[in-house]
Amino acid sequence: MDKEVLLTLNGVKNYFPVKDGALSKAKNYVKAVNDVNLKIYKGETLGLVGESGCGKTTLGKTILQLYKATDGEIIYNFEDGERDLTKLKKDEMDLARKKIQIVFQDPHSSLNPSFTIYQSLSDPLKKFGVKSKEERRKIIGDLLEAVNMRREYMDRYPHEFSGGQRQRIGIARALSINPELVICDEAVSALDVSIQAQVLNLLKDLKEKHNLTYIFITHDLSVVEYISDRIAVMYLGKIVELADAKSLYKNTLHPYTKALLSAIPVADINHKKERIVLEGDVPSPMNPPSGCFFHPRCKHCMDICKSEAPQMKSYTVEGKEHFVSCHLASKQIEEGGLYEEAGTI
Amino acid sequence: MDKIISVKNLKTYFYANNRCNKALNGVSMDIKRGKTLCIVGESGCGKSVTASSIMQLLPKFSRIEEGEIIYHDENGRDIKIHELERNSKEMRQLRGKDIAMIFQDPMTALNPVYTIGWQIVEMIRTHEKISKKEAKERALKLLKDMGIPLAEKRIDQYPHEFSGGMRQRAMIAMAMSCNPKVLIADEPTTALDVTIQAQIFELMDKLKREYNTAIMLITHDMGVVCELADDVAVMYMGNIIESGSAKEVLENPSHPYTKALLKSIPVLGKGADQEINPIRGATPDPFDRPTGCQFAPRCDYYCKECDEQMPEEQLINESTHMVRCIKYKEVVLNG
Amino acid sequence: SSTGNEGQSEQGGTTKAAENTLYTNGGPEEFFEAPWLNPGTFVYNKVLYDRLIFADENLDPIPGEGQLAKSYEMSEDGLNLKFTLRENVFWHDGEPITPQDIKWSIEYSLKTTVINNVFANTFKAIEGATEYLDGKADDISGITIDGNNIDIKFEKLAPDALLTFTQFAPLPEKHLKDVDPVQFQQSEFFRNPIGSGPFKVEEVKMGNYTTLAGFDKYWDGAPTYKMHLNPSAGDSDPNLVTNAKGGLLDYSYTKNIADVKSLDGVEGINVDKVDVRYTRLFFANKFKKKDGSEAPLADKKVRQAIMYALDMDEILDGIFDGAAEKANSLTPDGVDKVDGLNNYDYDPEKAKKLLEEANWDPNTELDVVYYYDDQQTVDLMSIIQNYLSQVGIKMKFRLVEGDLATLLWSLPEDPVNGPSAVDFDLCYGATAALSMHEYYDRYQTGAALNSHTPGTEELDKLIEATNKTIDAQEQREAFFNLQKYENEELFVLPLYYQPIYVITSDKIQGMPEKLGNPQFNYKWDIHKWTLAE
Amino acid sequence: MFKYTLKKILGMIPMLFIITFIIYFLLDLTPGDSVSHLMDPEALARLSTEQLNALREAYGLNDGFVVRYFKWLGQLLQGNFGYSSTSGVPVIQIIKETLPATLELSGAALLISTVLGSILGVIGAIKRGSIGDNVLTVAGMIGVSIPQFFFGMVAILIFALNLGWLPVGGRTAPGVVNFMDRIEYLILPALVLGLSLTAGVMRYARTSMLNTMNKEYIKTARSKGIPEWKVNLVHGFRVSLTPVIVLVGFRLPTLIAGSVVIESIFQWPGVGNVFNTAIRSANYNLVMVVALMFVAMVLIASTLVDILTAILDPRVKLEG
Amino acid sequence: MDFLSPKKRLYKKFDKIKEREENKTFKESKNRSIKKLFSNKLTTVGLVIFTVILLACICAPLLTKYDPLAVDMKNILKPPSSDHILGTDKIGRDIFSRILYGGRLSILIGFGSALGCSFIGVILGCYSGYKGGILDAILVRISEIFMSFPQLILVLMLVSIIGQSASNIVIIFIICGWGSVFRMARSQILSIREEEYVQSLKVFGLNDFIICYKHMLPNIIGPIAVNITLSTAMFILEEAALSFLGLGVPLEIATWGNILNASQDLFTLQNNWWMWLPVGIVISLFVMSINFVGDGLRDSTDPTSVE
Ligand SMILES: Nc1ncnc2c1ncn2[C@@H]1O[C@H](COP(=O)(O)OP(=O)(O)OP(=O)(O)O)[C@@H](O)[C@H]1O
Ligand SMILES: Nc1ncnc2c1ncn2[C@@H]1O[C@H](COP(=O)(O)OP(=O)(O)OP(=O)(O)O)[C@@H](O)[C@H]1O
Ligand SMILES: [Mg+2]
Ligand SMILES: [Mg+2]
Repeated sequence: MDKEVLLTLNGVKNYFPVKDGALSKAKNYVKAVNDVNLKIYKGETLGLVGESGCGKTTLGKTILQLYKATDGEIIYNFEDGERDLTKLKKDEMDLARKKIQIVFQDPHSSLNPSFTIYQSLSDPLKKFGVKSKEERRKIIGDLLEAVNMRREYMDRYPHEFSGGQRQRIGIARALSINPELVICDEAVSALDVSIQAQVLNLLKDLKEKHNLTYIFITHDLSVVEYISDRIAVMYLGKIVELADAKSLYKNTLHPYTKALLSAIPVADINHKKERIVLEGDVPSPMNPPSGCFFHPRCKHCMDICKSEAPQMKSYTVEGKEHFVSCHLASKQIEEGGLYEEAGTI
Repeated sequence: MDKIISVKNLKTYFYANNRCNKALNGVSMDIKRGKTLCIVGESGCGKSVTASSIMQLLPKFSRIEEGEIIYHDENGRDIKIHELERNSKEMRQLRGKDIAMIFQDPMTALNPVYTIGWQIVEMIRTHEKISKKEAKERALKLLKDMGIPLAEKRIDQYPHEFSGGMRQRAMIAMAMSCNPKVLIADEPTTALDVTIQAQIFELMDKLKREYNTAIMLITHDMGVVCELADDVAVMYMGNIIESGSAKEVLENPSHPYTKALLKSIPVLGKGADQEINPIRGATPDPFDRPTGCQFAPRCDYYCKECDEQMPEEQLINESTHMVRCIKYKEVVLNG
Repeated sequence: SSTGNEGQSEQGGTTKAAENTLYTNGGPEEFFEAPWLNPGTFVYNKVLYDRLIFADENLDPIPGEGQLAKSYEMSEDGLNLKFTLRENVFWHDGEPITPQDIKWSIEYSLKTTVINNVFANTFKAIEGATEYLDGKADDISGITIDGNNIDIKFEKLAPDALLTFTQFAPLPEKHLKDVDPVQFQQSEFFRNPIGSGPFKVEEVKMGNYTTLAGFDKYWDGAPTYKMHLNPSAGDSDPNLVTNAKGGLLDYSYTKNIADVKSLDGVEGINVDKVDVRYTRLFFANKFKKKDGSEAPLADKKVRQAIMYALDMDEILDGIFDGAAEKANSLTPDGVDKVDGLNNYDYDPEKAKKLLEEANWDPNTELDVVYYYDDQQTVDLMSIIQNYLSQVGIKMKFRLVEGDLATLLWSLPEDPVNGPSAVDFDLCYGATAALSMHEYYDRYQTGAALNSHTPGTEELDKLIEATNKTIDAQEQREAFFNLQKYENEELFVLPLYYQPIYVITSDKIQGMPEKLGNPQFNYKWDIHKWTLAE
Repeated sequence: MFKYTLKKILGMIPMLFIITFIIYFLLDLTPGDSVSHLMDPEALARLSTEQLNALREAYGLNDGFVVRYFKWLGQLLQGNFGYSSTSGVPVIQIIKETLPATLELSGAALLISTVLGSILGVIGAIKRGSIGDNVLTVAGMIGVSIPQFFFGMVAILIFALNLGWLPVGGRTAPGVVNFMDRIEYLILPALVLGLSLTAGVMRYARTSMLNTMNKEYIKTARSKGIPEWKVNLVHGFRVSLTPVIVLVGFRLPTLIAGSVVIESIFQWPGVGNVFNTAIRSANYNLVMVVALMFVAMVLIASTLVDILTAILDPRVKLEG
Repeated sequence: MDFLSPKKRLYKKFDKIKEREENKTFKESKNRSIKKLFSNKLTTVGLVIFTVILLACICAPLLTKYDPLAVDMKNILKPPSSDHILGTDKIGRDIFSRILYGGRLSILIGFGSALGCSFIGVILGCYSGYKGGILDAILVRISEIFMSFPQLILVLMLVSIIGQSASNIVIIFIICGWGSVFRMARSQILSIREEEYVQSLKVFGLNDFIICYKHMLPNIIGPIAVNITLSTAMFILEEAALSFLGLGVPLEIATWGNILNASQDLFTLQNNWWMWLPVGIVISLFVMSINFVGDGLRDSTDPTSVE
């Protein structure tokens, strides 16, 4: 592969214990992230889509070490070599923290309501070595300008800003310590359509300017398609399909992705398509179905799907790498010889 | 007569916190029998207030200042909703029986301490004098119709035992229980996942076809409009700035706002190559509204006259396509 | 006694008093107090038990016929006392009262912890009592029974012997003989005691009320009415006034002047003042302090200065409305007190002069303690502090709580030279005396409770003299000498005498003309009273 | 439901255990012991050392703290609550005699405050902003601001002394046997205690009702066309009831504290009075057991509240 | 007072607001909370009463020439006159001066206890709520134990253990009262723990104490302030109740509770009204004013409250 890998996830799992009292023992687990393998290349935007509760946010927070991974490795490629973030000591972690940042969803809770923008942004800078106040003010001013806002705004309180502006401040905060990887967790979902575009375009620009890598988490396929290079589709804590943005749309392999794509209303009056309506609800991540997690809702469900979990396999489709974990896809591919197999991830 | 509800020059103001918020400032529209009217617009533009005004469900500190809301009942009578007292008997008879409503968040819209069945039965027995048993049977049938599996068991469960999609189905079942002529749906799927949203829309489509119910669907998703709407009304800051049949409005957006809106959203399938253009500026403060055209400060076609007053409603080419912009011709030309 | 208050009729409450029932207070809250410690504080103890002999309202034994004793006889030398028991006396359970019950009661009482000091002193003087107490004998050899007669032989003179038997209530051996004397008060018996008096327990609602009914086998005829006792402590009943105004109080007594004032003008309620042996005083600690320093009050001039510095008349006028009398000795005014004692009338100049003579250091702060947690005491302390500061004596005052016996009455190891085993300089307290001896015996060298007065030969001799005779006149003379010494030396600082107020309603008929101390037993013939409707 | 209840009750036990230890420990720290409070200090000072020791021994005061604690606890577990050290009466008997009085008073006060408080609160919420609501709000404020005993004294002054309508205190009198006869004794203390608690309940009920009335499902209910009173009662009040009940449960400690004060003003022969005297006379056993009983009452009340909430609010999970 | 129907009255108000809005004559205050605070009439009244009483107590020496402890046996139980505005008590002390000086201590006890409770409760509650885990579980249990005692019962027991004095009362109140503040602070912190700005600080790896006390604490100050005011009121009442039971501050020290306690007997109650009525009213008024202010504060800091 010519592209440089920035982050590798190997069998990452995150289970949340379900308990009824603080001191009692856990009986059940919410398997929020259930064995995720992923490579993120330097400079790309990886879209992560899936329905509510499928574990997108948890995965993002696990990468950031906000949650301790239950299992698996999260290997980050530092200048001086690769290291597993889950095994870093507290002080070593600071280095990683400088590299990975996050932009949150909710413009209302992403800024401390009782602090000015400067006050909110100044402590992280202080921590990462900017000692003098003037310098911090300058950096924050520059950041605000970088997100198309005025320097003076740094002394205002969050309630004086609109949702879009706050979101931009959130982005500025994420960029304040020059990270390499930014995780955008539903960064535009809470915004009105008219403002969504501002933020999307800003993110695109900043990526170019600062040479960033994005993990773009959303449930809006149109948005993810617009901004991402590659898209990973998650279902119940697992990645079911991962491919180049265009080819995911054109050559959808997984039945879930297909249903998802067809369920999305398209803002084009002339766009006519057949709607695939999935039966039933997303099962609870506390006790996911056996075999392929999707089988109870899948039209093409086969016997094997009920018992055996499909492996994530890599194929080359129209010259692009395309991962999918589905028995049917494997079968079709083998029968049809459409695509060739290229090993696992 | 194909109109079932007509709203003319409706003005609804809010008086909370000692301030006056002119949430609706002259809204006119018609809901047609058996058709779906989609109202789109960004958050806070007054979509929900329009719905609440029609249902007379406005909060205490608000008032319909002007305008009329007329319900054309089956016998050809016109009921002037705006003249009815909020909780008068006539109004209550309309609610639920003739006009039903479902809300955005099915989590909070159902009373948590009563079973689903109880809540549906309550609705039925409010409007029809039938026994509890009959009502319950009807509720059961409705739930089955709405595609709720194991309805016999589910009917005695509490809302929290339902998933989001199920709850919304139950809400719809309740709304449909008295065969209303109009169903007002205020963002019924915003809180739901896309795959569930598809299920709900499928259901609503079916209802429209089977019962000839008129639907007023409030949304802010242009995609939903494209898929479901017969008619569209685009709202901005308390006015409907453009309306007409879906085809008319979406193919030939004639208001700068509609046009900009359509350009600002990524369309699935077009990928990274498409260009999306944000609308300049931000939605104005509702307490500090522009004097004239509400969209003027953000408009590319802005001219001085725009500041004078909100433009009158104009019909394009004698059709049903209405627009409120003095420069709409220019907009259409550029489009 | 109705002055002021425009005679507004106050008849609180709708509760109608039950018919032919005398309402009083001091009823049991958790249990009936045993009658041997405070023989007459609670009305029930006076009416549930008979004593051997009668006292008059001055607590002098009435010669001749007694209560349980048909007759009694004291030998000339005071060492032999003989009772003849009535034949027709019964316990409330219907059993006859026997001389053995009397003997047993005396013996048993000595082993309990709740026995009045006067009783104990008398009983300990009986021949064989020491052996009995030491466990060397099973009974007291000096008490012998002969038919209906009880003979008591004293080993040494018991000056209060007759007084003791006017107050000491024998109890039925049958019901108590198996009770551990240490747990005597806690025994089941005192949940519903069986006595010998004109009234017997009828219904007990602990903490609520208790009713007593006439005992129909009473030797002098059963009373014609019932008694209803409301709970609360003897002389400080917080509900006294409300009850009295509500018509639920026919007989009671109080020391609380505020109560008395509140009752002023209440229709149908009479308040009578009774002088009693109750003296409020400062115990003055004259022992060296624990750190070896001299006690601030060691010099009698300082003590005298304090007496001169207090305008007791004004104080008593102020907070007692004149209801208390200035004291110049432990002994209250009356036949038992010598004339011509120094009154220490208010004279701040003299006080200052005395202090100067005593080289009083104005930085010394007196540590004054008190153990009554009522408002009046605090007020009094504040006033005294105020007066003392005017002559240049600083004082602080504090409430002592907890183990008072240790905190206040611990004896110094060396009863002559100290150092003191307790911390206070002055302790505000009271002495209520059944017998005059109780006032002074405690100041003997090394006597129990004498935590504050170093022993001197002179004082010891003076006290000794009062105990040497049973002759009333001789005793009186000895007390006079003692009082003179006390008045000059001020080994305690007497403050005032507090009378008791007896509250009665118009309902009661047949009360004795002269009221005695309501906290002790005297011949008041309660069983002959009647109640008007 | 049974399992849930059982679990709640079992959960209380370690708590009670710790609390017994704390109380016992605290009492051990009080100056003086039961012997020193048992007797007049002067009489005590006259006792010989042997007598004193015998006395201490008889009360088991000569053992070490831990020994005494476990002895006591052991007895307690065998159902022996010990004896009052001042009177020697079995503690259980004292409680038996006084608890009904306290329960009667607290029960009445609880009833008054809950019923009156909820009704007024709900009226206030429904008529929010009206003159009536404002008057209620101010009255409620005044209600929580007046010291309870001050209120009680003034009530006695007015209703018992000046007007003579009601007795000044006590719970019963000879010849008074049934509850109806006793009720005149109960009225004043129960009203004083109840009213002083009403304000709190009222304010809470009002807030709770307002909260509920802002909920989306109230709008749903209105959209169904049901009459306004039904919306208020069936949908609004029914839901706001749960937090009010929780509050009432949490108010129990206040109620108990209040009854200590009120019982002392009105000579009400209840547990509060017993506690008050017991603590002054260092009556260890009694204080221990009464305090423990109060704590248990609080714990039981909170458990009851939990269970009641579970009944009233189906969202509360019963198992798990 | 007009006799319009409620609806008409409401509409009249609407018209007024609309007119103001159209003429743009409304006053826009910068801080909405403060504006809201003052727009509440009761709060304003409360604030005025509170300030008057508080200032009067603080400036006691300026307002009265009498020493609250000065005994004057010549002037006992004098009814109010020009000499003694509120008369004198049983030992001739000036009641007005006692109320003022007593207020100092009562307020100090109330406020000190409330502040102490809040300090401990907030310090522990914030950290416990933020960190969670075992520490949290243990602290919650401890607070539960403290809170399952009826407060007065615990207070009575503690008073009899450590004795009666003003500072002891404060200590006891703190011991008994921290639990509820702890609970409140903890639940408040819990409610903002998942807010995204907190998460973002965690992402930066900032020190827990900085996140918790510097960034999160200011956001829950509102409810805490409300709590401090309301518990001040509660503690003042509780001190009075303790005094009533004779277990409060030593009787010789003037506090509102003790002054009232000194006139408990019915005689005084019926005959010397000046000994109890003024002080009773002052306590009630002061407590009420604090409650008004606290309530107003609560409404103004609670973003969900409308009107
Ligand atoms: N802190 C937590 N403790 C316990 N369970 C959690 C926690 N956080 C998330 N979960 C559970 O893990 C699952 C995945 O949650 P997650 O927030 O990652 O989903 P998501 O894909 O981000 O959903 P959304 O689109 O709604 O944001 C959900 O079932 C959720 O309930
Ligand atoms: N209960 C209310 N009290 C005061 N103002 C209100 C109330 N409800 C709505 N408004 C105001 O009315 C205006 C229109 O609100 P509305 O709820 O109709 O918007 P919307 O178009 O439904 O937005 P959304 O898409 O967010 O639901 C807004 O300015 C809003 O602030
Ligand atoms: Mg998420
Ligand atoms: Mg809306």
